[in-house]
Amino acid sequence: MAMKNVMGIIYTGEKDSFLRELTLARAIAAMPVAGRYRVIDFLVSGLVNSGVKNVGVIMQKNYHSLMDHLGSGKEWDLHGKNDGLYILPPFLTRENVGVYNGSLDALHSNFGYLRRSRQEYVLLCNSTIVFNANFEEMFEAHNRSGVDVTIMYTRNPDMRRPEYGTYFEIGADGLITDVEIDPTRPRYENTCMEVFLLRKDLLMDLVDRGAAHGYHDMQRDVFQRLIRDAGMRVGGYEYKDVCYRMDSVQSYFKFNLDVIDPKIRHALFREDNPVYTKVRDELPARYLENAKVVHSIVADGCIVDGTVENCVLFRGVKIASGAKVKNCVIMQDSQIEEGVQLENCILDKQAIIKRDGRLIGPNAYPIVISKDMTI
Amino acid sequence: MAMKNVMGIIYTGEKDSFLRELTLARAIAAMPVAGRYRVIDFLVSGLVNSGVKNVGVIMQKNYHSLMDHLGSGKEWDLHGKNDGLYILPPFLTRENVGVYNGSLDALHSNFGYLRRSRQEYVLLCNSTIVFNANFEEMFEAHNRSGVDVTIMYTRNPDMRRPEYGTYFEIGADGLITDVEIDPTRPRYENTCMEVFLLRKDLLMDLVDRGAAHGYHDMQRDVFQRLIRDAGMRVGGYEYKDVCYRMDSVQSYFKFNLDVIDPKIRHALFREDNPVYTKVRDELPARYLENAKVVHSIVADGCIVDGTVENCVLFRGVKIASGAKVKNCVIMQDSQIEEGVQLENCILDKQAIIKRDGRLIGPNAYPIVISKDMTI
Amino acid sequence: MSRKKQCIAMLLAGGQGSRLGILTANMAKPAIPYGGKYRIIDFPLSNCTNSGIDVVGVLTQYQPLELNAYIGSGSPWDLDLAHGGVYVLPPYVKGKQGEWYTGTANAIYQNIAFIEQFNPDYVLILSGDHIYKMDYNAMLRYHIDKEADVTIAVREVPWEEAPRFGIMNTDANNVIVEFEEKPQKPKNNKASMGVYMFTWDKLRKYLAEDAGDPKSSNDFGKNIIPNMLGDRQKLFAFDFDGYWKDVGTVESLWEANMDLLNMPMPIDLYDKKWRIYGRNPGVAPHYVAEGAVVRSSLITEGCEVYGRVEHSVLFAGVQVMQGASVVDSVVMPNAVIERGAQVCRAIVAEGAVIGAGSRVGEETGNIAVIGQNVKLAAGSAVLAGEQRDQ
Amino acid sequence: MSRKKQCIAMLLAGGQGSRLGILTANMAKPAIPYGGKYRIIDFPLSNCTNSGIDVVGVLTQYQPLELNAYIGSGSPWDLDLAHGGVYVLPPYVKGKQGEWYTGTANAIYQNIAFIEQFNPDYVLILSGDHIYKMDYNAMLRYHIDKEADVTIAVREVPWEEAPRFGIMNTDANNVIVEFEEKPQKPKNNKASMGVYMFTWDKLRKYLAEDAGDPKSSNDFGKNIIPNMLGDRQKLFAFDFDGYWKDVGTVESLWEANMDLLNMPMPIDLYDKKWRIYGRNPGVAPHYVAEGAVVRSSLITEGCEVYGRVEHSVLFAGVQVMQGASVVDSVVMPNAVIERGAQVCRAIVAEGAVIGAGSRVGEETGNIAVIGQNVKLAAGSAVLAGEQRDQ
Repeated sequence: MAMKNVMGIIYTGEKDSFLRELTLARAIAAMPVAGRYRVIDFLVSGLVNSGVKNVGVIMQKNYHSLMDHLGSGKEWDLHGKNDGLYILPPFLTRENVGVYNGSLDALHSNFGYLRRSRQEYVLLCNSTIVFNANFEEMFEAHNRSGVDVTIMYTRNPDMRRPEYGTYFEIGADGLITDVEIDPTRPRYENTCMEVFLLRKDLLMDLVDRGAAHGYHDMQRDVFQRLIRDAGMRVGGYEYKDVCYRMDSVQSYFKFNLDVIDPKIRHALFREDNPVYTKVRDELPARYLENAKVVHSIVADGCIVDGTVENCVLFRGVKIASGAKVKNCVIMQDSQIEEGVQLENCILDKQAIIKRDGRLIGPNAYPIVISKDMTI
Repeated sequence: MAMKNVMGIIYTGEKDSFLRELTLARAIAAMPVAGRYRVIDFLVSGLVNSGVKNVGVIMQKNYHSLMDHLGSGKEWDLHGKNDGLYILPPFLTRENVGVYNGSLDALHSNFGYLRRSRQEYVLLCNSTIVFNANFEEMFEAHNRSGVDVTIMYTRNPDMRRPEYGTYFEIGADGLITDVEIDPTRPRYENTCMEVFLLRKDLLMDLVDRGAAHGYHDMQRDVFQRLIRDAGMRVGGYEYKDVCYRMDSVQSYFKFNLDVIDPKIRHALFREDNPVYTKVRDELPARYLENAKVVHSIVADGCIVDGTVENCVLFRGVKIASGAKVKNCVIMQDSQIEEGVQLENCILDKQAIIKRDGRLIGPNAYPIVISKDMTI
Repeated sequence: MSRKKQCIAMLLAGGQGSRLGILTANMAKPAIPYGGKYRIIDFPLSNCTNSGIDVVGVLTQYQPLELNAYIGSGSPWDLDLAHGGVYVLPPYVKGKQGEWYTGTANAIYQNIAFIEQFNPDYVLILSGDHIYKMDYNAMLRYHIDKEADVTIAVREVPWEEAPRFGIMNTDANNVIVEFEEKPQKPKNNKASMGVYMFTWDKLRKYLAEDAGDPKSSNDFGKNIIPNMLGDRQKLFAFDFDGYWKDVGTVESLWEANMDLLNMPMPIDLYDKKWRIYGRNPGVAPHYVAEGAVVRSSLITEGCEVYGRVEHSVLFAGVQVMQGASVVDSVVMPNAVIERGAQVCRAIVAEGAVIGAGSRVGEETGNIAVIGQNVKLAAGSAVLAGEQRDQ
Repeated sequence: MSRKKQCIAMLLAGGQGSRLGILTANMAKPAIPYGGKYRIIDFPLSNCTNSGIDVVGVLTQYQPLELNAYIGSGSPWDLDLAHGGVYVLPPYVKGKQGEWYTGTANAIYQNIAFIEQFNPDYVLILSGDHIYKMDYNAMLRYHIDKEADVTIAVREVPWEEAPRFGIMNTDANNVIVEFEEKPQKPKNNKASMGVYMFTWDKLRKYLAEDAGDPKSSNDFGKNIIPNMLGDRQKLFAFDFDGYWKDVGTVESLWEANMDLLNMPMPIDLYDKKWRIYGRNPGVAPHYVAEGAVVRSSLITEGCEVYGRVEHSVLFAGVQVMQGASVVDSVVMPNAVIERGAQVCRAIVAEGAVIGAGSRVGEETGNIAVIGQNVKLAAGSAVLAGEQRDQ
């Protein structure tokens, strides 16, 4: 119940062009993953499971699908009267028609929301990393250590990227001693998980000072520069469980296929930390006479009469008899007709592959079929 | 239960500059009225009381306060999984940073929402008229008459305006035979209430054709032009109860003071058609020893120790001992200190009039004190 | 709170459902799982929501805990409303003492004050024993059109089965002229579905009279309807011809599940305009492993299948381990079929564990049942028709 | 459904509250209106929400209808949750027969299965008889720190009043060494507030033992606590020094209302960090007419005042007509004080009508009470201390 005093803020305005067609009409946070979820579900559920009652989601562009998905926040029990889920799209006023100018600007624009909220602490997150954390232990560590800011990091080597990401040097006392942002070759093994915990009044002060200096970016301008200059104490908190970065079509594809593996799936979907998502009220998946499904995860509402191997089938996917799909991620309501052969493909929502179609992609570069395409 | 088959769409993007400071940071739909309501409450409640389960609110600019007020739609029981309250801000995509180009463009941009909705009929409303209707009778009249579109109108002479508004000529058979928009002197006594009822497929067809012709405005381009050219039958439905147009500071002021009158208040707040609004969980109003209040309406959370005459006090207003306020509309959480004298003023939210201040406006042109001002 | 409603529904969920054997040992019948992700009560509740009825009183008495928890705030059915919604109505103490519900009519009688809060014109009486999709609003319009005092939904049943039902004998205008409970020589094959639309003023009057009659068994079928017939009130039959399945016995519950595996599905659960809502378990999509075989089955979220599943219905979180097989069976939430176990023509209740190498059920004969949370030791054998509750 | 909760609350709302006379003829005590827009139960429920406790079982037995309708889906207190929320728990039938709650401990005992669904470490037992604001989370932290088996909230009362309370005798470390129910010669002035934080494992054990004891009256104060003391379990007192008012009698209910008219308010209901939530009647702001006089009073939405109101509390929708006066009184929702009627030192219950020119109550003496929906004929006189229920 201690985390009741912490509010969560999720920034969903990250650069998303790496993900090509998949993010044309949606933010990364709204990307469908693991058969029935969206990227943001993990973070919102993690916050709620930790006892956070107030979550603000800063939206930047393409936010219709995200708004639609989060709805009233009911699925996460975030539909309260005072606390709850707050959707924070950019301000459009008579004078100001525009988008947030970076994460710092977004926070500055939502000062009123920060001020009104009753919580004393803020957990500030980005939305491009998929992981299922319970933040209570981090909060306890923060309070115990007496640092000004605690930042979550991971030593998972798969999270390091050339020219991308934030990396920490961490001293024996757990304090962060150096920060590198987007280095060509990351020098430190501690990768920032983009989760920041600090007192609300400190955050507001930092944002105010940052804005007053004309800064835009929370990581580079505030956490790297301002905090260093002000001599604040910044602690690291290590996250030791499964995590994935959604920063390319490849990493998106790999994540989905990895989740088929029971070990990874069970690490990500834990009974003590359930992941909530919007409910569709679908029937159970229906297997017909000719279904041959192996090593795949299949969501409700699917109707399968074909051969499926190493695939993720989202809700309402139809695989006709005689179709063969292998190593594919097939999103909601897509239809694979008779005799189709698919390998290494990502099908966005409501795609249709007509009878006897054949699409075989290379292993490392899956073919992406856009939403509503019929091929 | 018949109205379950009707969806409501409220367009809140109207021109609001008439209302000066009061609409600087909020849409007309979000204007506080009658002590604890917002303009939009009447329409949303009327729809819900009629049995409508799906209400879309198209937002244009300044929508933060409106979003905040409507929240998850819970106060109106509009927080369902399929139907419910849908907030429809302008699209911001990678390509498109901008606002709706008029009501027709707004509907066109929300074609997906229209298509997904299960209802067969649409009740399309603007948001600048305050009235508390039950639309069931209009729906029955529409179905009985077999017209293509039914438009609500009123004969209330106070609703006519020079150079503003839409006026109908109506034949003996109840059909609209002529439409005038913004005439210098309205020729017809039937003023459009800006409520349109028609089949969803017809609306979508009209919007699609309108957009394809480069039109922008639903009233002028679609209901006046397209319908006339297509030879459709448009019926009028008369609304006979109390209604007010919010199109100037004067009309806003008059409406609020009129509501003090029990006759008008009882006509607007009917037990069989309650008006719902966001709940603030305030204490009852507290009258102290020196309170002298007459002919006023007072909302919960007020603390009154002064003299109040012919006023509307919104929630949380404080009137100190020795203060005298007369013919004033005082919005939420404003504070009137000791010895202050106010007459014919509108105080926006959280205004403070310091000790012994004196503001006496002329009867017809109330003084407007902006939000958060301290004088 | 005091908003008038044209029509509210009262759902009789108090029955013990003893013909379901050990399946209802710890829960009321309407809470029984069905169809891979539903409970029986999802059908009347979803019908209400889809029909625009947004006040539902659920009358409970027997083992309501599971049902209570399942209904919760009513949100899965969009019945978590400030003005209406779903209310669980158990017996209570009035004045100095409490009274249990003595019959279906008595349960409604004891809740007259609840009903009157909504000042309804019509009250719909439902039971929680059947799987069907029905537009109660169409029934209400019919009731209003006919100016009926009560309208009873009826469904034609095969003549040879008619003696098992309450049969409505109607005239050419669908006026009910006679009601026969389980007639040996039925004159008609229109069976009462236990769905009654009453004009509330009339029902209240008959409930009060019935309550004053010490000889009455306070039952709709036995007392209220015959009394109204006797008084020549206006009783109409409302014909229904969709799928309608009683799930009051182990065999019929099993059959109703198997019906869903037919092509086409005899009750269309895919219809987006008439969704059947239920509480979602909120777990990941199910997993079918390398080497598994799944055919002609319904499988839902959270299942993990390493073995063989044919012509069966698996509820959320079921595990079928390597070498195990499940055929012609219904396996309820979180049950585990361990390695090499064989389940055939059986119902395995929630949380049961079928030990490795066990055999449950047989290819012919009656349905075998394994009760809730029963842990069956490895190598056990459960014969056709056998019920194991430990 | 099965999410673990560290701590859940069980609120005992089954009492008849007979010392409140006709005010509880048709409703359970926790449903009694208080303070212009609250019901007594708003206080423990709001305390729970504000303390971060999001599972509350409300144990009802006596006249639960009004309470049930008031609680509804729990949304006013943000307790309309998919994973937790507020549950109304009446007695029910298990196996072949039902059992009413025989005492406070028995009510919890009968709902062990409900509690276990949430697998809590701690269970907070509350009653619905008091007006107070309390941080149960602070109490829980204290309980955990002390490694207590049960922690009992206590409040110092004036020594001369101590004999009316259950008194906890504690040592220097706040360990409870003795419990005396209404001691004639109290050794201490720390009264039990009826708020118990139990370690669930311990409570379950003592409930089971108590249930097996045919001589027990199955009560927390009379049985569970003394048994735990006898067994030398770890019982701690948790000091509370805020406003705490019993509203178990007509006089104390009236006093508690009058307390709110003091300056400053002895219980701060303006605190935005600890709001007291309640169901909102959803009506327009109140109206004070030309010629009306309103002083030193609390008045809420929907009221219309044409007459005089002094030092009184008016609930939603009350009408005070011309020439009528209401002084030192509590007027509950939708009551009407007709022309020229005088109400003084009285409680007028919901929906009552005081006919023109009537006199209710007197300037001294006990509080007069007019029951729910009573229509008092014009020119009636009701003396001090009189209760009218028709």
